Amino acid sequence: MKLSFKGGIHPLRELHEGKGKTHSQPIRDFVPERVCIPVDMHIGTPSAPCVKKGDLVKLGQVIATPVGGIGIPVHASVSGEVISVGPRQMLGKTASTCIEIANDGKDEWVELSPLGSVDSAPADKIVQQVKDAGICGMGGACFPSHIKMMIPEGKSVDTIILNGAECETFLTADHRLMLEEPQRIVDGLRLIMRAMKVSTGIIAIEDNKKDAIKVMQEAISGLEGIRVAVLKTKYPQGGEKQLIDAVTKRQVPSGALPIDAQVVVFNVGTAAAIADAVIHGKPLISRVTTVTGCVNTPSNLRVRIGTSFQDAIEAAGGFSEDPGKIFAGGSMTGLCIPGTEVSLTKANNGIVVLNQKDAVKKQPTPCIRCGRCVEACPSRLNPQFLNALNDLSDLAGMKKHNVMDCTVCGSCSYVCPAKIELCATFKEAKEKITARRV
Amino acid sequence: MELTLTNFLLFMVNCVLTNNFIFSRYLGCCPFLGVSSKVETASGMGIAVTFVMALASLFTYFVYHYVLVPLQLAYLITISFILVIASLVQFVEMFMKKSMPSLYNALGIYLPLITTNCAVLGATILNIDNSYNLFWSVMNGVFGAMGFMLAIVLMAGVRERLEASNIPKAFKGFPISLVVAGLMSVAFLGFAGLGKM
Amino acid sequence: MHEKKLTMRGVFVNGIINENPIFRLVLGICPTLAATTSATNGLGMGLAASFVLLGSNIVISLLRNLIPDKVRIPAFIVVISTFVTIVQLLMQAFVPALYDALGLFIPLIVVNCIILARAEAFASRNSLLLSAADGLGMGMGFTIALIIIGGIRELLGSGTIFGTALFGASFEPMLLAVMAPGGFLVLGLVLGLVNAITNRINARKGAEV
Amino acid sequence: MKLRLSTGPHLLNRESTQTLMLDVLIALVPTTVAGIYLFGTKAAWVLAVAVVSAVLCEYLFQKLSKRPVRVMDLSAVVTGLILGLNLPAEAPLWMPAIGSAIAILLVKELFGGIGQNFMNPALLARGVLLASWPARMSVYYIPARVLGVTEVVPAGTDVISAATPLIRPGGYQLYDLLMGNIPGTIGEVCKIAILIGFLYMLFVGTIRWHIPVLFVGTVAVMTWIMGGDPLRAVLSGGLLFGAVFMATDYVTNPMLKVGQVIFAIGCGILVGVIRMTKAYPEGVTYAILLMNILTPLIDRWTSRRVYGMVKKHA
Repeated sequence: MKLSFKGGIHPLRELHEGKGKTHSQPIRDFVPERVCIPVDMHIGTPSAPCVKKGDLVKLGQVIATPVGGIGIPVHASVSGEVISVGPRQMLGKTASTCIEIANDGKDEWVELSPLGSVDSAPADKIVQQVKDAGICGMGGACFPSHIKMMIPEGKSVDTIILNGAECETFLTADHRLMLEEPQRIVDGLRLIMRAMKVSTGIIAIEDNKKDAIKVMQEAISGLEGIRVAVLKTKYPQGGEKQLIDAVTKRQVPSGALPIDAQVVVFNVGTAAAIADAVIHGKPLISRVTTVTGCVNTPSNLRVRIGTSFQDAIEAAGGFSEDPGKIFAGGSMTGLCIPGTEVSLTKANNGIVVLNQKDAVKKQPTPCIRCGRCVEACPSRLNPQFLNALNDLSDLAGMKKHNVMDCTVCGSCSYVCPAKIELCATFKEAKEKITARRV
Repeated sequence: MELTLTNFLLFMVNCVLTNNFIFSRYLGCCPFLGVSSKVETASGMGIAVTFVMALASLFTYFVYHYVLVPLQLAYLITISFILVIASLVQFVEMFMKKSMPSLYNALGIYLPLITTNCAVLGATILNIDNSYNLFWSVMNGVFGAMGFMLAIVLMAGVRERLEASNIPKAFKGFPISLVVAGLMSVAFLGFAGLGKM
Repeated sequence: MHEKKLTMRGVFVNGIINENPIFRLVLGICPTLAATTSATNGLGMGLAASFVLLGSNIVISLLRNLIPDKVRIPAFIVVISTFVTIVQLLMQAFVPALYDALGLFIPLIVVNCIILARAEAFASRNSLLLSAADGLGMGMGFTIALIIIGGIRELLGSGTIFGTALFGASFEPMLLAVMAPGGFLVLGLVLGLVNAITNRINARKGAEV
Repeated sequence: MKLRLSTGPHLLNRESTQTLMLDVLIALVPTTVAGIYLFGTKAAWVLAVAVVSAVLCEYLFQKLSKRPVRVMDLSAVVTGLILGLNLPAEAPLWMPAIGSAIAILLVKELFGGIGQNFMNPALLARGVLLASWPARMSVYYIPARVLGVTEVVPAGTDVISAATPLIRPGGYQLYDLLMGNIPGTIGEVCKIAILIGFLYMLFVGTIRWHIPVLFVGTVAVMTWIMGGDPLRAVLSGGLLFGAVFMATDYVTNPMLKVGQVIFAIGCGILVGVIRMTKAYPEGVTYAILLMNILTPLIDRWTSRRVYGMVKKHA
């Protein structure tokens, strides 16, 4: 039986979730002439640059050191000369400090310090190694992975889930990674399990990726405690809360973290990066990202961190139509970019280009109470009612009716026949409630 | 009227639904329109009216049959009943304040409004007009008030939903409430055949 | 208007137009709904209520300095119900058909909010003549409103006005208008229209100023 | 290069209010065609007047009150058509016109237009017509033509009125009940056509099965308990039409599934009770209207467990 959760939608069903163009495109390596690496790619305090203009850096060299408890370092993703260190407008609300490096094309690695093989690496050193490799959640959350791997006092974890659901539209990066490099993923999972002393590992994959399910099942054969869970193709199956619900039938308590359901979830890409860090000592300098939409050759690219959107789009053949909107990530939750000079970060799993026509905002019409949003909401809220409360500016009422449990997945907005921007409304309301402490 | 289960049920359906105080008899419209903007307050009002109406039916029965009739003062029914109701409301208010403060806090604010609720005086006069005995008088009070409560709570439910509606300016407030009451009353025509099977 | 000295004429007209108890103050809904199945019923109820208004306003105005503040509401109610009883007896004697048609709602004039409201807001604070003018004005305003609504309902629901048929035999009256829902709907729509007209007049006045 | 910025989702479902209404209209096609076939051109006129006046009323109101004109969302067409299908074919043409005006102006636009009405406009209009002109509304006419082979003699051009099959149960064959060779309103008689519409709406996802199935099921069970013939109770009168096309009106039924279940069962019980008393030939109109009134309270008093409302694990 396919595992699932209550609610959810099947977005872009008629377009095969937008994945058709890239799901059979093998991963291609792409190395740009120049990278521009922001130091605030992870959640937490931005790292402090430790190089200056004119410095020569090697591939994998630390160029910014962690600040604060949950910080992680940033590494050079190419070898070459530092051209500039300074603020630039990236995806965030304010400008980010970025380190720009001109690629000398040599790809000369710094000295690497691997910990050992999957079975021989000392378990107590894995977490530190993950931290030093600058690994953060690569599914989009950017939460530093070593923090997730440290179980706080009084909590326990019995299951690790690797998130290979890739429920977001258009994205096929994780799909290709699972198909082409299953061993890295399985190694990463085993290392995480060893480091956290957890005996159950589950790789969760949506059933629209039958080939990946087969490959992963082969890769884990003979390994004890690890299995593949087949999920129903449904958005937001890969949302952490929904994933935990579908796989373990447990729910993350409202306002709490997955660890309160005794589960920790990692993206499959993160697991692969962890394997590289521990086994080969390599820090996180590249990732697989899907470049699709209105580009000439939609591709799955392995890009260096800090590659500009412009370069990545050109690597995918350039624009095929006049672009109207470009976002990082899938069409449900992707973040719009103001211009193509921004850089790909560790969490960028895709670039989607929409043409002018698709970018046009749909004019909202009055709500007809059709209940589509209620059916779709994976958090089991009543978006229609919350929106009515919002129209009355009743923030306290919205909070009372659990708007804070909204995961901003966008399902309600997607299905709304009246084209009401429910999700954006709730996002705003949540921010206001947090800011004003309603 | 004989007291049988069928009669009792029919009487109840008749009072609550078929001859609903608001939708069919037009009794108690002022509080119905005035105190129906929120479901909580509407149900508070409904409970308070039920309480007073039951007591009023009881007391006026005695006043009429044991005071007015023997003294041949039946024409003073209006003046005496309204005084009974006014003092009853006053008394209930004092009693509640003393012995049931929590209930008083919930319902207290509605009590003064009940004196001028024509449903209460209406019910007591109807009891006399229909020559109900003591039991049916009290039942008429209780079920009539429950019909009132049903109407006012339904009304409040709809009005809460209308709060954010884009109603033409001239119709906001009383006019739209009256239209809502009218539309509800159309639906209540569906009960017309009930209660007299 | 508030700074102006109250005149009898002003007070009288005020009750009919500016503070029409039904159209502007929206008081006394129950009798308005119940007594407007025909223009005649509306007229009857209007006159009965006017009589009580006039009488109670006069008496309360006369007694206004004698009634202690604490018991003023019960006192008002006693005065009002006395007049209601008088009306009841008079109608029973002289217009029994109308009395039967209005039924329960004649004694219920006691709890008609207009009367108590005028006693409290006007008669207990003003001189005899002004109070009488107020009672008459309010009574007339009430009566006119009732006739208008009763007229509309009668016209729609029976095709007649004051019992005279206005349309040919082929007219099929809309029964709903004289049934319970018709009262609510007609009153609601008339109120909305009055509001719309008033808004427009006010807007025009505002534009001129 | 000018790029548009917004929060997600960036691509939306193709479904819009207009496409939903269009699907309802498509689902009404079999019923409309069957009605016109059975009752002849008179029925076509009634439907046409109902639809045109509904659209006209909406357009004029929105124009005159300087609101955005939304007739293109087709909701007025749906309301007009459903109202027309709820009338007897012999209704004088002023009836669909007045009915549509009541439905659109009084029930819908006065409350702020589409989505704001708390009662089903077409149904309320039918309720008003039923109360105002009972003689015209509760006499039904035998179809002018019949569908398929049957013993029923079509009325032809001469109008013959008859009681509904509800009042004279057992008077008609099952086949005739299904095909619509029975007296009734334009839209309610042909059950096959209604079922085709129902299946279409289920298939394209316009509605879910809960409300119609539970509504009809409750009536069947109630009839069975009271010793009647459930199948005939279901196939007689306007039950199927009401359950499929009117109880499912999004605007006036509850938001949550649990609420919709309560709504549907409530409708069924009320129909059973009203039919039992025989005060009206048909209880469906009033039953749905009464549940419409109750809907805000049902919405208020039903809830579902929000994700994460669980005890924290140790």
